[in-house]
Amino acid sequence: MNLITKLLFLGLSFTPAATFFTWDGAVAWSLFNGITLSFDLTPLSAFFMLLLAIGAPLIAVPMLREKSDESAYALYALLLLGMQLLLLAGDFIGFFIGWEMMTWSSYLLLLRSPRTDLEGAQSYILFNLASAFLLLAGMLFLYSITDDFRIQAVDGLLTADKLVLFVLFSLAFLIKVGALPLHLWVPRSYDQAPDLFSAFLSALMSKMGIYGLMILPLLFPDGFSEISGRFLNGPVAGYVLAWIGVITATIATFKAISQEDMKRLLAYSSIAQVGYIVTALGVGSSLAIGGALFQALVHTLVKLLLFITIAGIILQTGHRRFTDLGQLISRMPISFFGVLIGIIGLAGMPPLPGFAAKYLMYVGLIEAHWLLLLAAMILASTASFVYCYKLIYGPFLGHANSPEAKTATEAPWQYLIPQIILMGMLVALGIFPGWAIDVLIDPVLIGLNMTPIGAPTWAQLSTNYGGYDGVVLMSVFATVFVLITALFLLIRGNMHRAASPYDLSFCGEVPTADTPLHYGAGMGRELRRVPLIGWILRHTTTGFYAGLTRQTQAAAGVIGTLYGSNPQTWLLLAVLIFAVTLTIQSVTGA
Amino acid sequence: MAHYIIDALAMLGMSYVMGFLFYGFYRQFNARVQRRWGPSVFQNFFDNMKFLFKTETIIHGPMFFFGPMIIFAGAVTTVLFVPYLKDSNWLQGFSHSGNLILIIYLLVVGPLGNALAVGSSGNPFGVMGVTRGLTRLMGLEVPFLLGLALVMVQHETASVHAIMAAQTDFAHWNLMTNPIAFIVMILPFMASQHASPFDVVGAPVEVYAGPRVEFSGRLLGVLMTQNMMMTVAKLVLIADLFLGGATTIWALIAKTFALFLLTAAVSTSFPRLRTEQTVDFFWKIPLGLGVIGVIATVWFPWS
Amino acid sequence: MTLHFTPVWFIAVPLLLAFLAPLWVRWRLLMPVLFSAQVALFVLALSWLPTVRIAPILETIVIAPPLGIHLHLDAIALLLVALFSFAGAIVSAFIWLDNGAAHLRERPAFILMLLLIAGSNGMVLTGDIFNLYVFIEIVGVSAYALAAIRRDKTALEAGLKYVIVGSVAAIFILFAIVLLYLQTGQLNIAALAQAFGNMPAQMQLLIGLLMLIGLSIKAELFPFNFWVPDIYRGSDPEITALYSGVLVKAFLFVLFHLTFILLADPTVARNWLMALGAITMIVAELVALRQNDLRRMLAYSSLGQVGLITLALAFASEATTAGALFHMVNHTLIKVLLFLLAALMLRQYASLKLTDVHGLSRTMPLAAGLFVLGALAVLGLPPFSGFISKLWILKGFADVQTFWPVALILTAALIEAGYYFRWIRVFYAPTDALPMAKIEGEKTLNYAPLLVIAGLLIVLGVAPFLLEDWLQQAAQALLGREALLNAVLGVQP
Amino acid sequence: MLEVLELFDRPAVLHSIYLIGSLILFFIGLYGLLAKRHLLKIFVSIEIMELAVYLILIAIATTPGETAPILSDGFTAFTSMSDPIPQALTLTAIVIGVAVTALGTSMAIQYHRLTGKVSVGEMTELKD
Repeated sequence: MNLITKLLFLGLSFTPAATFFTWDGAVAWSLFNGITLSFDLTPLSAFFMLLLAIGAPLIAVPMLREKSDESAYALYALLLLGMQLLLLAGDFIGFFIGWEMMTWSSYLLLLRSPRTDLEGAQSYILFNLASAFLLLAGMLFLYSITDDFRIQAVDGLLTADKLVLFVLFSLAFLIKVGALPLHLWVPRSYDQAPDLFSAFLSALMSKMGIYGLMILPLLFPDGFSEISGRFLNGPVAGYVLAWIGVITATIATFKAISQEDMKRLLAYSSIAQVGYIVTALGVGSSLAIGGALFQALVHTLVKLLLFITIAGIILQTGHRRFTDLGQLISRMPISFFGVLIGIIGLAGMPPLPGFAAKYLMYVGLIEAHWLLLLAAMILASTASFVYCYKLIYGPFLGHANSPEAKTATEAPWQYLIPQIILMGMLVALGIFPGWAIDVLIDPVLIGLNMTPIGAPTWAQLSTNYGGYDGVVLMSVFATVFVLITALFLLIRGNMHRAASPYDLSFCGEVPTADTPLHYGAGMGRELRRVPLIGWILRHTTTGFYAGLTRQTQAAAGVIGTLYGSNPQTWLLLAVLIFAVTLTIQSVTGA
Repeated sequence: MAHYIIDALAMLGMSYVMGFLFYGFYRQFNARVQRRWGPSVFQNFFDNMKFLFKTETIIHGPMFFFGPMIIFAGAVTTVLFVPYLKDSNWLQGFSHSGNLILIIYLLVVGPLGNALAVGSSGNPFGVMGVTRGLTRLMGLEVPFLLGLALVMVQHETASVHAIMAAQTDFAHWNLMTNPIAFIVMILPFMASQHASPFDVVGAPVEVYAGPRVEFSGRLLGVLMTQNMMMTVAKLVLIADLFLGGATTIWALIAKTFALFLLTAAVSTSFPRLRTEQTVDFFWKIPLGLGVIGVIATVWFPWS
Repeated sequence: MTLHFTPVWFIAVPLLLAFLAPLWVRWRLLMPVLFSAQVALFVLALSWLPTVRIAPILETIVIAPPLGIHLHLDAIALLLVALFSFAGAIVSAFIWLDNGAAHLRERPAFILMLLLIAGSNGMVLTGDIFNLYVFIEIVGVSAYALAAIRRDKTALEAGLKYVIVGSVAAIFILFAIVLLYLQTGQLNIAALAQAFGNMPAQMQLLIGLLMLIGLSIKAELFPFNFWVPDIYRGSDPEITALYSGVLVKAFLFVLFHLTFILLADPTVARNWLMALGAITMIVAELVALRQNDLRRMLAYSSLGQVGLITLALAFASEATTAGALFHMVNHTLIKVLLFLLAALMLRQYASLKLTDVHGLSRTMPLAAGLFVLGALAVLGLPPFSGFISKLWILKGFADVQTFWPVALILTAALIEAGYYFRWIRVFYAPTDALPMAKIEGEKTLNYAPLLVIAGLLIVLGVAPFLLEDWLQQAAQALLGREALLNAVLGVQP
Repeated sequence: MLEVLELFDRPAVLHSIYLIGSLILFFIGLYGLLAKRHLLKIFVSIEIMELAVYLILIAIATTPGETAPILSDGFTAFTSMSDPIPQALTLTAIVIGVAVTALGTSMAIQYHRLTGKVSVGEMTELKD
């Protein structure tokens, strides 16, 4: 019985893949009053469906290790259903239905974690519902103008109307991607969610916000050129969006560096990485959009890999803070490689595909001449090296800092299989960036009526600003690495391992087992001394939202005093209102 | 194929030789400024050989061993992706398969790999040094890339070859046509060379030896070798970008040496900055200049 | 054999059954009769649907209108009657299957519930204003008595408060009716409608205000709804389900029916009602944020939804009206579900305070799950029917480019989410305590009526077109003043 | 003197008197409802208000000189009879009113037995 449920669940997780491969033809469902839902797979939605199709089974596999939990499985199924509806929807009603189903089912999944506290749960659902209601408001506004709910280009709008629409929609989607200052819910929920579900949230659900943002150019094909034209080589509205994205990325990166919990760090890193995508979307050229899609793909793979690996570490050690781990490299070697590949992708280092994505986005910015944005993006992406290093040093290197870290063993195979698959995918994408362009990204660009980027060969990433060859790069690096290592070992001389981990140059002293030698939590703390970073880290939005909650509660309390318990007061009020209204109306003679 | 192999070996050999000679010169130069005699110009070569042939090397686990290998592979890859000569079939390596942005990123691949080894050693001072290095990187990379981006915008390409080809004569050197870009990036460039006054990361006094604290013997030799080669690669890159590249080896040596001299002069003249001072400095002066440069050359197209 | 069906049945059958109560007691058939009576009425209502769709049915009692009393069964009346009997059936099935609450399974409760349903049906059906008053009082008396039926301190307190407020409201209504009669000499609503415009403006205002306040108290509009939380907190949740599901809906119908019929140009009244609805909604949702007792919270939530329905009905475009009627249906279903859940939870937990129900989902997983479903539906989240009705309303506003109600409704929904999800989070909160032992007699069968509602919420959410025509006709019936006047009084030359 | 009395027989005057009288009654009831704390007094006040409304109905609908609307030996035609409807209405309303009052009073008594309280101000059981 147990096994059957699990197999059923595993099968369910393949539904996005099934939809992706077998979908043919549009489906319509008439709802009421002339509202008809239509579903179809466009190139754009197919791209995101592919991400879902990759991610869902990979997360399902490690979930099988846990005790079979029917209601969680059912919620997952609903979540997947919602996301597929949202991607397939050809009109806003269907989009909204999917969006909301995704929101509430993920909320209920979030609640299943024992770590979820009231603030986390409430901020998750309220921010996401606010996003949904903004979306609803936007689509109603659109409907009131065009008399149509379909997702299609609207033209002939008044500029003011267009601006309202744009603000409503982009706010809705920016909340979902966790752009600053609307990100409060992201670190809380990613941190508190069940460990594997965090992977889902970060890798897949944040992409739905990106999908939403990518619909906007579909809606307004001519952008906002009538307001203030183009700024340098890009749309003005996009310039604002791009700054939002890059500021989000920068601040979130610094916040990530200062985290002491692995999952919180990854949460902030998610915000930052998605911020890049927002920036690239703001540029809006085909190079930048291609970069955004590439980054979406890479981020999905990387975050799946990292969250699943971290989940494995937490499972084996029970610890999630950098201070409590260390030296797992020899005990969990595959996980080590998982995180290693993950952070290389995250940092955007060549030869992994993170670099290809960054390259496209940088070139997009340079092409648009938006150099200040480029500088800010470089700041964010260089600063991300620090947290990437922290992420691998904290758990795997240095000294073990807790008894569990000293005795942990490699994660179970259910965790390792997805890790290995994802590592393979990342490496392959790194070697063949042209393949991704040719097969995955160009169809979407063509679907969006943009010039495809094109790739001369599958190994090459090429733009009119120059390109690079993934195969050459990877083979040069690998050859040199192998040759150097071989050469080194051939040279005469002994190498032997240090007698003990405490055999260190330590200021002339001999450290003992209780000398604090792990640098995990302290790493990056000295960054606060840099004025800008210190300023950023001293400020949070938590206070603002807490204040808002407090004020609402206070207002509720004040109004609540009206609801006393004495019936005579109720009646007195009614009679008074009657008398006053009557008098006023009689006097004014209305 | 044979062409590639010979070419690559030539590039590596040339980088290595130039590297130890330049560093030897630097030690002489520094000594003379400080009124000392200083060691021989070949001293760096001797030191390096001595390290490489030490009989005893202590390692702290496999990652500790692979770190230097990664950094060396990274350095070699970088060298091979920088075109050394203009209008020539030789000393090109694989530079046609790469571009400027790729090279900038390749520059940091090795150090990041090595950081793993440092972490693996378990010495907190090493990790502290790595963190400082990353912090400095964060500071210098922004103005550095902004300066290079100004050049890329100017030539509308990220290909080093194309940028080199566009600088036909002295008047068309980017140094002359885009001086702001040069000023913006030159100081961060020096920092990326680990040159004083931005060298607190590896400075033996401030931190008890920095990232390399645990390395000894042959591994230290590897690190030293890659450092010398990487220095030359960066100098060549800047010469390519701003000094019009070089058609002959002698021109190349002259141009890179001029840049190296500039670096050495700055190094000996200024006191060392703390990490956060470095970062703050880069975000104020060069980056400020960069913003002015962007406004002057990109936003207002009169220039 | 041809049995002559007439709308009177909707009133007469429950009354008759109620009066025969001693018989059912003797035969131990109280609960089956209660349940099957409601089911029968529901089926009857449905079977009439095709007929009513073609033309409304006018059932004259003794003399033809305007002199005599008549019942008017049109699409909206049929909708509400069906809704009431369905809600009644669910509640009675619940009481029947449930082992707790013995006092609800005895004769007084049986009679009162039937009276309540009969009275509500009468309010919806009648075409005579004094008759309306009588039904209001029948409903009132049975409601007061039901509130206190548990006969302990809290129930009696609730009952007493209800009596006081309710009878004052009835006096307001009676006063208005008296003035109407004195001014026009008519009691038939249609005839009144024709004469109403000829009255002096001052008198119109006075009557209007009296009516408005009297009915607003009954229909729980701010600022006349302060009594609601106390009553809902004190009565049995099964009874509260009927208040929120049946009673309020009947009064809302009466309020709007009278407004749209009596006033030839209801613009002023509509604006007033829209304002009242909006304020009711916002205030109730805000106050609900701080409620720590489940039943009080549900009471405020009910108020908020009533405000929403009022806002939409008062806007009086066909789309908002149809949407609002749909929302009425949904709200009845949802609130019956939620209050019955509260009843179940009360069996297990002594108190339904926020602090006392931590980790409820571990003891009562099904109840917690159904609560979540109800909450999602009431918030208007897809794929439940609450979403469709809200969308319908919002679309109605968007159709004519009126956006302030849209903004208000969405804000209110967000606030509402704030407290519903707080409760959900409490239900699913991790606790160290072991799950409580199941109390005696808690069985899955108890949930059967609730599951029926849950299924209905989903079905209507996915396939709202099932009700579409009916709702649109109902909206037309509610708004179609001319058509009704013509139907009752004959086409005027 | 007689004229004065006749004056009182004129419908307008008579109606005004009745109206003013019943309104006074109504406001007495209202005062009692809002000011008195005792439950029974409140019910009495409600009853007074109700009666005032009935009185208005009956009084205004009837004009002096009309007879009861009953057909009997002398009266075979519906002439100069008062309108029967208000009387019927009032009778119905009185019945209802009595029912409500009876229900309220019985609840009040029971409440008093259970808690010993008689004042609305003390009914705070339901307050959170």
